[in-house]
Amino acid sequence: MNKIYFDHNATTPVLDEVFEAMVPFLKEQWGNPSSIHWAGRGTRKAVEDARESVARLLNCTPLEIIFTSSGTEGDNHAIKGLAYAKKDKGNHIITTKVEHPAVLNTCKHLQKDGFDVTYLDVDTDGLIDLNALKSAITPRTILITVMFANNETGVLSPIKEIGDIAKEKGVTFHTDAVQAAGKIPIDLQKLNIDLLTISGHKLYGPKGVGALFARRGVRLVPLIHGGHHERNRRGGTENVAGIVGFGKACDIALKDMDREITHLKALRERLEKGIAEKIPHIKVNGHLEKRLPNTANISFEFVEGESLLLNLDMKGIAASSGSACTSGSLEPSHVLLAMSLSHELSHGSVRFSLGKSNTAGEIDYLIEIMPPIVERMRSMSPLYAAAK
Amino acid sequence: MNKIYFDHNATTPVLDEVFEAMVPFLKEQWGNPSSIHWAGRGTRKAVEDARESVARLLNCTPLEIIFTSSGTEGDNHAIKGLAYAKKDKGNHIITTKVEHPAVLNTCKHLQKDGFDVTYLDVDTDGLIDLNALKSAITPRTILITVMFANNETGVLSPIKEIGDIAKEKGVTFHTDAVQAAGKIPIDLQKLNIDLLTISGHKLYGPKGVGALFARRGVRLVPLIHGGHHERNRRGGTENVAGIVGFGKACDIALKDMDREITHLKALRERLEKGIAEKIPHIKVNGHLEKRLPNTANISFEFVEGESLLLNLDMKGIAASSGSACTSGSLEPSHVLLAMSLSHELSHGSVRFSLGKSNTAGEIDYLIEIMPPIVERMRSMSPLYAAAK
Amino acid sequence: MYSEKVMDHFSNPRNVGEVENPSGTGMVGNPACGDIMKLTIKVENDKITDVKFKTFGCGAAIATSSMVTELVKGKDLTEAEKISNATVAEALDGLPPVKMHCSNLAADALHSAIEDYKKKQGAK
Amino acid sequence: MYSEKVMDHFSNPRNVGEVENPSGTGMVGNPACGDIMKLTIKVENDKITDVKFKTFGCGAAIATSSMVTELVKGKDLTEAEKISNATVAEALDGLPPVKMHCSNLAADALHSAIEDYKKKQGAK
Ligand SMILES: Cc1ncc(COP(=O)(O)O)c(C=O)c1O
Ligand SMILES: Cc1ncc(COP(=O)(O)O)c(C=O)c1O
Repeated sequence: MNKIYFDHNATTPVLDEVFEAMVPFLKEQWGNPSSIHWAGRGTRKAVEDARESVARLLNCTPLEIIFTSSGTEGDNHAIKGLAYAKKDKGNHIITTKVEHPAVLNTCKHLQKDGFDVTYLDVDTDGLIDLNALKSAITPRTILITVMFANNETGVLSPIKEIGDIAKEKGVTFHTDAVQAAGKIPIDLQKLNIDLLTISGHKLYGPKGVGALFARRGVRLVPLIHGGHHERNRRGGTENVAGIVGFGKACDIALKDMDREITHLKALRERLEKGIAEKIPHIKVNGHLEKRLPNTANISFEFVEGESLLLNLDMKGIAASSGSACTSGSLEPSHVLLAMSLSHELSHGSVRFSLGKSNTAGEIDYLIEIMPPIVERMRSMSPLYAAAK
Repeated sequence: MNKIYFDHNATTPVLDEVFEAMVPFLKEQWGNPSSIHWAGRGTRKAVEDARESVARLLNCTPLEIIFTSSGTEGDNHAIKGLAYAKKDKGNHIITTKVEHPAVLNTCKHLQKDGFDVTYLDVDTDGLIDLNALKSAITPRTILITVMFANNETGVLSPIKEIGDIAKEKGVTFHTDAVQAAGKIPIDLQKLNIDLLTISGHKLYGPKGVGALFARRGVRLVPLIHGGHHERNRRGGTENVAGIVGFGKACDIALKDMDREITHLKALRERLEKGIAEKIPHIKVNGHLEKRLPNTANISFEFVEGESLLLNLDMKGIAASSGSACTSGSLEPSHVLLAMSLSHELSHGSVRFSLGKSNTAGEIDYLIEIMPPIVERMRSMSPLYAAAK
Repeated sequence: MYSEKVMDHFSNPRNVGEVENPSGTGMVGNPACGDIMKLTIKVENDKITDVKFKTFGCGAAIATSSMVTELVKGKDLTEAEKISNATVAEALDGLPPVKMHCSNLAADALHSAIEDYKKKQGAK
Repeated sequence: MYSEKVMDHFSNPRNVGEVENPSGTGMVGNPACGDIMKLTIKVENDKITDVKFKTFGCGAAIATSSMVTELVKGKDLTEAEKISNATVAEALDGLPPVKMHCSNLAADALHSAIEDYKKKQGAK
């Protein structure tokens, strides 16, 4: 059976070049970058080279990059680190209802610790209201954290505008750019972002490595205290091979970005058009323009997402459900609910997230097999009969 | 030039078998373990298999293992996680003056946050006094954290006794076993340890992965909040390849342990005897019996450690200085100072930490080249002339 | 994640549909939870002679629905009433922990259908 | 970590030892810091005609000691007094940031030696 992968927002394959770049650091070059002897010198340089690659992707300076072990760690580091560093100035944080659990659960934790958190609503397109943001800011507001691109819908937040508001009000601005980095341009010279999180395995790098951009002058309480690593900002012996692979992946993402955007947009259009033509009662979720080029989030009325995913899986197609059902909770997608979708539609959503290696043929195969699957599941659904 | 590596406490090479075990998870098996489709199933299983390997090394259950990104993260998770979880019960923590910065700096951070920390003294052998520990415990004591084996000297703490005291007093006991794990047996069924930290790259696994043992029933506030990973105890997409390599390294460590202990003890004896015979004015630091089999920490009077290391490095020998000079601070070793060594002797210490692949020939080479180096450095030293 | 039996019942669900002129109908679950099951039964001489289901839900919800119809077909009402959600899960070689609650409602749907039948009988 | 020049002066240090019957002696640093430098100079006609050092310290400490002896040999006292720790670090193509303070004391040792010489002169 052909294996088709439409779940690039969950994770991406490691590119061959990335793997090749990592190999020496798992074989002969295994020294500790903190060592002053021969074994450490090459790895120290490799880590610093990778830092430059990450900085180049984001257009910042290498000194502003802190390597982490994941996007989740970066989000925790940025949000808790800023909150604790500024707790004498205020205790109010503003975020949105559609953030990733890495941000939401960090904010919930801070609430237990005496911080006030405002969770901004989004409209049916998945976008926050800038006026609502402005009026939420109080003299006690120390942090705004709003994601760059949503992982479920691909919807892009108005980052430039948020940054300008944050700067004007003197509030620190963090953005979770885990889904945006490598897929669309991010220029930290042009955006008023103070803290930005990215992750290696979402841009064809390895799992277990990420980076936090912290603009020069932004002070954070470390999340992981320890040795002098990362200029005292994050303790722990560096994941050298992972960092090197991540750097390589950033190089490639930057080089190929324009081409990939064109490629992915065309595929996504083909997918959404094909599905819409062949299957009634569907809804594409999220703002149709302000979106990542690779993400299509589609609700299939009257059927539940996981069932669709299992059926797709049996045909070799990997996709993902908006519903967190798959990861240990039975809640419907908090993102789609926040966009005012009904519970049924939220449960019935499927996320197709495309990537580098996907082809038009793969899309066509999906469009061919999907209608009978949906029809069969609908025929089993008590909601469908009721609706007809 | 021959390269000789005597710095295994800093980091170890990745074993060939470990590398081979990792490769599939950097090539074809790159799926996200949280995914329910084909791409995720194999990686989920691989992570759980590795968890069993780690549990086997420590003789605990896989459910008690939380994967982390480093020993440092594990120490932070255990100490902060326990402190915040129990802060209603008390705010007193007991540790020692000779812990790794991952523990010391975490404790220092907690002091700023309202916790009281007792730093126990050690004697000239590097051992704490159990009576001092007992009398330090108050009704407000919530945590004792004492390292299993010291990274600079290899000295082994009386873990069994500390665990018994902690249990009797109802205090949680954490131990940083980063240097002990894989080198000497650790049996969590026999020791009253509640929390224990280990790290992959110290036992021939990759960098960027570690584990925290948290005994069933011990509740921790997570350090990294996020998704449902690690049973809600640690957010972030798993470093699958790293975890798999770590598991493999644990398997091998367990299998080879007895043989390695014999091998390393013999080499270390040869080294210490050879140096003592050829070079006057030296001192082996730490308790001579209660020590890891692989570590020799030797002070060379009248000379500074880094100078010796640089000279050794020029001869292809990688070793490490007790002095933190090498890692961005100019303080002499806090461990040796706590053992009441003079500043001069603390600055003049060199740590030789041996490993699997070291040979008697390598030791003999060291013993051959070391005396003239020490003699030359001494002849340059104003302290030597004064002493003569 | 799912056992082979679950996947079998999910991919080849037994007794899908609605019994014509059912003796009893049970409907449980709600959209918030993500699972809705409708079970219709035909009862003759206190025996369940026919049973069909329609389910909106995840793999576990569909498999448990299918399994309960197999378990109950031809059974006396008193026997059928003894079938619990746990019985169904067991017959499927278990369910993932997160699925044990919300998506394991098929026996509830059955009991609700039997109750409906009894109510109708009482009303006659 | 270290520049080539530093490594050169570290592995082949110039002017190691003690000048016989020195005109002045400077000793700076302390064991806590990990660096102790002793500089002895011979002064003739206000010119430093000979200079030697002994140093307990790390690579940077030894290299700066060696470098300062090279810089100062044959210089007038007034010129020698102008040499600062920064001059020495520069002549070595720079030092790692952590080494800029504690291990960069060679010029201090020189000034201390010159002072010692002047004091002795004054006492005459
Ligand atoms: C005793 C001890 N604890 C903790 C650590 C930190 O481990 P890691 O380098 O994996 O963060 C080390 C090693 O550096 C260590 O020797
Ligand atoms: C928007 C967003 N933030 C954070 C994360 C967490 O990143 P990681 O998996 O590297 O911890 C993810 C991916 O899971 C994500 O999509």
